[in-house]
Amino acid sequence: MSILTDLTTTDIVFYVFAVVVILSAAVVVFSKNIIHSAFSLMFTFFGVAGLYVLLNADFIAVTQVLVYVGGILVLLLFGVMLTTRVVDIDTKAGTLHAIPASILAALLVGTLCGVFWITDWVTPAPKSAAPASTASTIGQMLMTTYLLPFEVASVVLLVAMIGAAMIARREKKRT
Amino acid sequence: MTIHLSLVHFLFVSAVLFSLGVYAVLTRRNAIMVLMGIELILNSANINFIAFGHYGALSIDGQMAAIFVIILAACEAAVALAIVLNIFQQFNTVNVDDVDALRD
Amino acid sequence: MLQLILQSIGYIRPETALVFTLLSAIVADLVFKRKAIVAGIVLGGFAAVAYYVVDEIGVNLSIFSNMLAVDPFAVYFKFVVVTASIIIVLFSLSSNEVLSSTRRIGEYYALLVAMTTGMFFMVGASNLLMMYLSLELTSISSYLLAGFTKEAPDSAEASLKYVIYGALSSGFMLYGISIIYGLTGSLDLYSINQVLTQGGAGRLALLFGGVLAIAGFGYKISAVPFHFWTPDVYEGAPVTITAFLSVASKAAGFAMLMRFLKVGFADLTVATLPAGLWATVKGFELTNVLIIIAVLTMTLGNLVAIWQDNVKRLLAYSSIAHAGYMLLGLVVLGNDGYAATMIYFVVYLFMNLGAFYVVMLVANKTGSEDIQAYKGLGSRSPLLAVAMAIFLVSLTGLPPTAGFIGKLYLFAALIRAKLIWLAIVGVLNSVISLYYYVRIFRNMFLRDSEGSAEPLTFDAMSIVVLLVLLVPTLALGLYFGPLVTFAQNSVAMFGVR
Amino acid sequence: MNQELILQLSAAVLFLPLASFLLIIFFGKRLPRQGDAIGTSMLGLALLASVVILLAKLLLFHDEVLDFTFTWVDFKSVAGIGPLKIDLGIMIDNITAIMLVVVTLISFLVHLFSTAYMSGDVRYSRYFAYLGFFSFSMLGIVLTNNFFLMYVFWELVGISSYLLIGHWYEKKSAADASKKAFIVNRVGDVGMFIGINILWANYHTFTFEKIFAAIAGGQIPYDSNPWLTAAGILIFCGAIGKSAQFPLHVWLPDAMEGPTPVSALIHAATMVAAGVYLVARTFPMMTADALVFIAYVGAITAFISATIAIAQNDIKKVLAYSTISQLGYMVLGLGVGAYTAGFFHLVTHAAFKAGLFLGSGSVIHAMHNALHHQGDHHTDAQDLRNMGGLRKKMPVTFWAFLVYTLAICGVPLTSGFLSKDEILAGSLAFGKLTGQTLIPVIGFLVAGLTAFYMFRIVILAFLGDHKDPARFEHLHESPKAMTIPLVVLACLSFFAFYSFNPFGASSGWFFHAVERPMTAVPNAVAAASAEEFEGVLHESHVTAMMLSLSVAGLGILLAYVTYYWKKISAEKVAKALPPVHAFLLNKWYFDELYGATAVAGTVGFSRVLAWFDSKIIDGIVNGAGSATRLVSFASGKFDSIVVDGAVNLVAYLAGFFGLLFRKIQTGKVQTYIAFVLVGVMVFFFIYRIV
Amino acid sequence: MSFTILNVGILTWMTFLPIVGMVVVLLLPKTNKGAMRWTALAVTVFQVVLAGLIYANFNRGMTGINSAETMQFKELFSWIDIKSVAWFGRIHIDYFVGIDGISAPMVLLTALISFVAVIASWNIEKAVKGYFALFLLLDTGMMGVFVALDFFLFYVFWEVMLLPMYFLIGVWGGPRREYAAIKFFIYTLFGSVLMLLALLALYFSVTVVDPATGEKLHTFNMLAMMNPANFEPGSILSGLNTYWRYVAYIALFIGFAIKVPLFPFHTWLPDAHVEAPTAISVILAGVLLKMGTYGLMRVAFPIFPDAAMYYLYPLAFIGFINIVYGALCAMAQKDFKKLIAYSSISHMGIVILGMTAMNTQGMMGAVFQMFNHGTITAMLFLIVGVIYDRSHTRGLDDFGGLMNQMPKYSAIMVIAFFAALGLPGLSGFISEAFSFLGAFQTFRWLAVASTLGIILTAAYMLWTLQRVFLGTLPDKWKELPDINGRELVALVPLAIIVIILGIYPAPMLNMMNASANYLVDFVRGGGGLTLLGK
Repeated sequence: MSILTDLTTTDIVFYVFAVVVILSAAVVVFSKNIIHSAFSLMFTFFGVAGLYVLLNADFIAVTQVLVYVGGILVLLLFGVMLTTRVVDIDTKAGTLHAIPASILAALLVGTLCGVFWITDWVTPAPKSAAPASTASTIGQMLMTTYLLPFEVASVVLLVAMIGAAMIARREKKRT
Repeated sequence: MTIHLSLVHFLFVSAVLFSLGVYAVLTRRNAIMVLMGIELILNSANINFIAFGHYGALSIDGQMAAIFVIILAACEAAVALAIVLNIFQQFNTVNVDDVDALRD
Repeated sequence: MLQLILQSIGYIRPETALVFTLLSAIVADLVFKRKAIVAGIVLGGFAAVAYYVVDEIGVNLSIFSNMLAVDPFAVYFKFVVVTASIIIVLFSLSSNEVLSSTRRIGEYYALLVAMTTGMFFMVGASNLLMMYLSLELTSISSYLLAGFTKEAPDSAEASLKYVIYGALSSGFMLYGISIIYGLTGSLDLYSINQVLTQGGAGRLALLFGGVLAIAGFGYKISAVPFHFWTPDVYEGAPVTITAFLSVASKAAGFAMLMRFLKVGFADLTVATLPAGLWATVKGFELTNVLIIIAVLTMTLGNLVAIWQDNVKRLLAYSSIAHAGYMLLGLVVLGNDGYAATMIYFVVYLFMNLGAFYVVMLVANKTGSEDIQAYKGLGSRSPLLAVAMAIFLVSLTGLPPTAGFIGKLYLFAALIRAKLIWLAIVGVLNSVISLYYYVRIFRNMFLRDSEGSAEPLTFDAMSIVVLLVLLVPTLALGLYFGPLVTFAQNSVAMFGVR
Repeated sequence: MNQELILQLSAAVLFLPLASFLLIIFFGKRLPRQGDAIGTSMLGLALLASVVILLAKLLLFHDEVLDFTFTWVDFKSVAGIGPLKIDLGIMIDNITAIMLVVVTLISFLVHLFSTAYMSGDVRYSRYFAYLGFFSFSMLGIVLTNNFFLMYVFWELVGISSYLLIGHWYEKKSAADASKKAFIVNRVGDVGMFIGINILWANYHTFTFEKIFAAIAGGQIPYDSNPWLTAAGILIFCGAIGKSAQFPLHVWLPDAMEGPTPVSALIHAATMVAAGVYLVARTFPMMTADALVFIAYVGAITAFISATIAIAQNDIKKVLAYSTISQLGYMVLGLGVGAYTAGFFHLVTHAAFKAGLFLGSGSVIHAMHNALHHQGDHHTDAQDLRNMGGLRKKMPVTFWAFLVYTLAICGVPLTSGFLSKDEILAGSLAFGKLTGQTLIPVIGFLVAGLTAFYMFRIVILAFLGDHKDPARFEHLHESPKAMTIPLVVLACLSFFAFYSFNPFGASSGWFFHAVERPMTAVPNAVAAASAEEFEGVLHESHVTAMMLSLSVAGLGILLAYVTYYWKKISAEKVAKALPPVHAFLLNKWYFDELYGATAVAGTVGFSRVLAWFDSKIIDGIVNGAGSATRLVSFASGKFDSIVVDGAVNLVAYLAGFFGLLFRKIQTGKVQTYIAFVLVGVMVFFFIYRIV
Repeated sequence: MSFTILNVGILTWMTFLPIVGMVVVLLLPKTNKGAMRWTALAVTVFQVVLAGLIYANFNRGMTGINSAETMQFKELFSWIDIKSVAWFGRIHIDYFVGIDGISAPMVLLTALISFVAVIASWNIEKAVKGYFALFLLLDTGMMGVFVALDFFLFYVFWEVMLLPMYFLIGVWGGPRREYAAIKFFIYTLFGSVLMLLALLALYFSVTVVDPATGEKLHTFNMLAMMNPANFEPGSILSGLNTYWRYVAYIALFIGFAIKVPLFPFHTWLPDAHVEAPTAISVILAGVLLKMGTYGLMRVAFPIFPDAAMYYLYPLAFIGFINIVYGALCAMAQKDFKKLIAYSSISHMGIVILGMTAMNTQGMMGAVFQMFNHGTITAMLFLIVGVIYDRSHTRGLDDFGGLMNQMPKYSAIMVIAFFAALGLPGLSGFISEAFSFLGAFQTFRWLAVASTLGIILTAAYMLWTLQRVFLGTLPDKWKELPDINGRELVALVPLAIIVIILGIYPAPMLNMMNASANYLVDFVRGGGGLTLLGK
């Protein structure tokens, strides 16, 4: 118990978020029902956003919530609905070759953890006093150092927009 | 590893998330579930970026990278979903393993 | 800062021109009924781009805070990419597949331009984030283009596989980048190199991050075992896009990988090696991984190609094998090898596009990409058959075609670096490759047509395009001096000797 | 008459028959009488010239060697050797001059004989062309002064023999016999070729004189006397083949498939004697061991063939074996060191054996005509058992034949007596000198056997009654063109031509002209010197004569007892000793032995190899073997690809691994991703292991 | 010395005239088959005339081999010159052709055989344009290989032959032509890629000083490669008797051995020969096989004298196997053409045996045997072609008694057969004899063992002769016409050459004498006199 008593609030918050992230992600991955998965994914995103906050990345956290939950997740849900026939609700999408995949995934997580553990990361003392907000720094960076990626990202967005529309729209039957 | 919060804690979470994402991609038949798996992978990468940025006292680069990753994730999701919808129109299914006409 | 940015903007004229072309294409698509106008605009745009690329010859700069390098190396690959793009537009003008989807043709050209834009950034990117971004731009465009003929189930399937596979691969790569970032504290290749040269990174994590990053590159260049999407997507996608993917996107992927390796991992402080070879940073074991990948890639590509009956798919495997050959130039870890790969790319550009063009023309006329459709082609259309034969001979690497010169330089680089057993594997592979190329010869010349034996005729435009590809394939085999000089001059990357 | 002229004349002798060959082969069909007159007259001219040469040589240049040499190939200066060239040329010494006459004479007579014997043959003109070609080649052997040309002409007589034996090539037996003759000869020739190789490798010249001079000068091949012996024996291998010595004698009896005049010319008088001539030529380089070897080969040959001859019923076969036997004598003679006697026997034998063959030809011709007249195509015209009593119908032939027979049996007053006696005396001397007593024993035994089987022929063919009276009526003496040669040869079978002393040739011109040459080999390995030999020979001369006369007489007596008076039934003897009879009748089973070993072995081995080549070698490299078929079950396509397009080991492995690699291209994207993941993990862990 | 027509060297004319002919053939209208044939004939006749000029003007005293000064009819000008860029060295490739006593006989042979092959191709009716175009391209490749003195050029010509040959067998061949063609193609390519690697290794090891600029540069010049002083110290092939030198030699060896073909790389040959049309069999046996042995003499031996001497015995042993194995396999064949094909394997073994003797007689015997085998085997294949054209079968057991039915044909055949079995008086004998005489001095027992081949050759040749020409004529062949004028035009010149050279070989031997002597001295001196002297 002495270990537990050492826990700071930050630690506890981390563990809570970590558990939320992992559990909800597990639900996403393992759930038989695709709707459950989709909603569980929301918790994952929230959890990850929480972790960001812990890491003093408040702007990213907000962006995460906005884009992922507000955008991507909604998109995914639309996708689920559009591709699910009303009569024969095939939301219980099955799984494939789970055993080899489990072995692979286990091996992967083991390897990753091992590597992370062994590696001697260069970690100077964590910044105790973080700046109140990273938003302005990020804003500045976007207009200076990261100007080019920023512009490229805009092209990517444009392309994705045009392309998605092109692929997804229903064509009139050719005469 | 101490129980106290450190870089490795975050990395572990990221590793687990990454593996779960990979697992989803590998096993789920529904294409949309596969896409969810990919989102998990991207999220795990983002956790890395930000954690490294924070603990390494490196720079804001990590956070910048995370922003762009989020943007691209959105683009990718949009395009991928469009393609899945098209598949649904053509094949009447979104099961990835049913779409295997092109093979050796 | 502003000064720097303004100065930098001056050096992205080709990319700016591309984006401008992209926008013009979209607008033109909305405005004009005749879709050929869009093609014309795109062609004009590419011409302008080519002009600006020419303008960049001799520049050796890093711009946008080391995001992008404008150096001879990038310019060389920009030439390859823009040439391929122009040729693909010409292909598209006579492709039945593209022309039949009239309503989306504007988007088609727009996406083509977007993809080219992505590749232009890829060849110059010297920042991991920039690499990832440009890779994604290229990839997203190509997912969409692969599914362009979306009513065709094959095409739809190809795009689905491509997007899932691509997204996962780029996810892997991103994760790898994140680890490298964690180790070196930077996304900038120059800084990464600095850190690594000082030996300040965990070896194991670096290896893992490197392998994951290579998975991303490997996916782009179709290297085994990251190649799996290639045959399926190549087969399903419209032939113009297949050709484009096999040449331009591969070129861009290679350029990026080459820069990643040399700028990021070459220890240029070591001076004991012969000129032109460089040492790698301490603890970097990816050379051997690359050797394995190269051997696997060419061998698997060649062996499986033997079994293919669909010529497009056969060429897909052949292009995998060629990626393996080109990787041989990389593993030399020397300017020789880099120059050889670069020479190979120009050669490969003409011969591979040529082969795909013939496939397209045959498919246009016969509606089939099956090898059976080539029976009796020698008598039905001697020009086409002879052209195809020359392209295939060149792909095999026999003199006096350009393909021989490409292989010659690759093997020369290997021999010079004393990687002799690797060279032997390489040449044996080119023997194997003869098997499946010969199957096409055989059907064209040794067999009689099973169905119609009508002569096939083609319009002047097709023949001109064919000759545009054929002449360099032969000429570069006999007179390759300028190409070699150009490639050797272009090995120089910004910031490294 | 100077040397130049003699040499030019000898060149004319050499090329006249060649001219005959070329004229007849190209224009034969268009020439009158298909060119036989050309051939015969050319040989007549050659004969005249030869006689002139012989006389000139013996009278004017008795002890000189005439030589003409030219450079054929010049290798220029060669490192380690210096100037190197191949000189070819001709030389005329006494044995050459004698041989020229023998060859042209017999050849001329055979030409003459053939105009009658072969008349009406489908390939009449070609026959004469080949005769000309043979004469040319044979004269080449006689005239050459070096091993290279010797080998060249050696092969050329072989090929003309091949062509003539196979003259009636529609008959399978003839075609087979010609092939056998050539191949068996080639075996011997290869030995000779190797021998020549040894000499060339050591002396860098082919010329006899130079080689002998070098050996005499102490240059031994590879500085080792056994190599010198080996060289001698290998050169002698050529003689084994050509002179039908054991163990390569099997071709000669079969060669009787050729027209009978050919048998007379080639397979009795000249070509087969070439081996003896070769030994005589190379005598100076023969070591004692080599000579013993030669003597034994000769003795064994003589004995084996004599025994076989007893049991044969085909007249030509008997004569063939008798030829082999006599050749064995000659070789034996040379081997024991009775150089002059051996060569003398060659000359005398040429006359009477040619006569015997032509005589038998005459008989066969008559028999054949009679049978033809009767419309009988089944009875064998050559079988002794079908003959008898021919004396009455063919007196000229009979008397000539009898003279030859007496000569071959060594009855006094004949040439055969002179030569054979000398050989036997030599063998006796040899036995005394070396203790090799088996050689003289065989020599005398064979003399008895010879007398027995030769008189068997005479009795069965010419004496007694004819088996078929009807046929007997149709038998006629042969025409003049055939009988004249018989008479000429019969005359030549008397002693007077060679020596005026009917009981010893040693005082005649022949023995004066042909003397045993000085040996060139080192003393340590040389045979007994000529002087030493002569000494012993002189002692044994009378003994030998007595012995030989008695065994010959015994043989003749036995023949009369058995076949004329029929006191002993040959059939009963044969039945009493069935294995012996069968053994002899079947020629000691040599053909069967070679058939079962060398021929079947080679052919069988070649089949095995061919199978090996197409299945295993090709299979290993091609993968077209059983493994391929196994895999092709797995995929029907494999076979079509392998068979259609792409075959070899690479193809096989390529196909196999290609198939394997193909399997992972399942079309399911998630499988692909799994492989990617596996790839990443493997690439990572590969360095944990290595 | 040089010799030019219209300022273009005679060897360039020889080599590229067929290309001109090819263009003419391609431009002719499809229906005008006669003009195509005559064009091809004109080209080859012109080649023969040029060959005559070469023969007449050839200086028989000049050695050639490794010195440019004593190469004859040489032409040298820069083909590709890539200036030095940064850390990349200058790349210089010459168009360098010339002949010496080793290559001159081969050039004459190629001209002659090409001419004969055109005559033999006269009755080709299928896709005539393609046939003659490819044929002429092949002609260029063959000629080029024999005249090239720059390794790069040599290699280009070497490879240029592959594709025409593939099509000539594959399109105009027999029933299993596709199989045979691909087999030929793959085998030869396999060999040549190994050669390519050796070529590159040599390139990077050899430097010469450019007389114009004084800079050191790598070179593909074969003659420069023969000078050990030109090998850069520390380069991969520098030194003598090193591991990599042996590897490079073996790589070259395999490349050439496949062409010869040497056991166990020979299995492409029977198939290719059997399936190829007559004229192509003639080319294949008459010229292409010579390239293997020529390559060994021209490239492998003088550039790697140390390795050549080191592997002399194994190579000779392979020659021995070829002789005996080829002869035995030939004996078992039932197909006329296959038999001739295996006999080629046997006869090429003699070439190997002769050249490995490494003495004058052997080397000259080998070169002469190459020439003679070219003419004799060409005759044999033509003979098979004649009978196949008439009867459409090649089964040895299907025939018999043709001697009476086709007397003129049989006469030619007798000459060819006897020449093949090494009958004195015909050219084959002299070269075989010289080869053996040479070989015996170097490898006593091997030469003795190889003489077995002489017997076997006689056996299978005579057996074949008997089966086809002797005996009785089957009824079905009673109508076979005798050889016609066109076929005689192809065969008679060869027969005359075989006879003349058989009696008086000096005209040919004198051509090669100086070079052969020099080559032998060079290889012995360069490599392992000590090795062999034991």
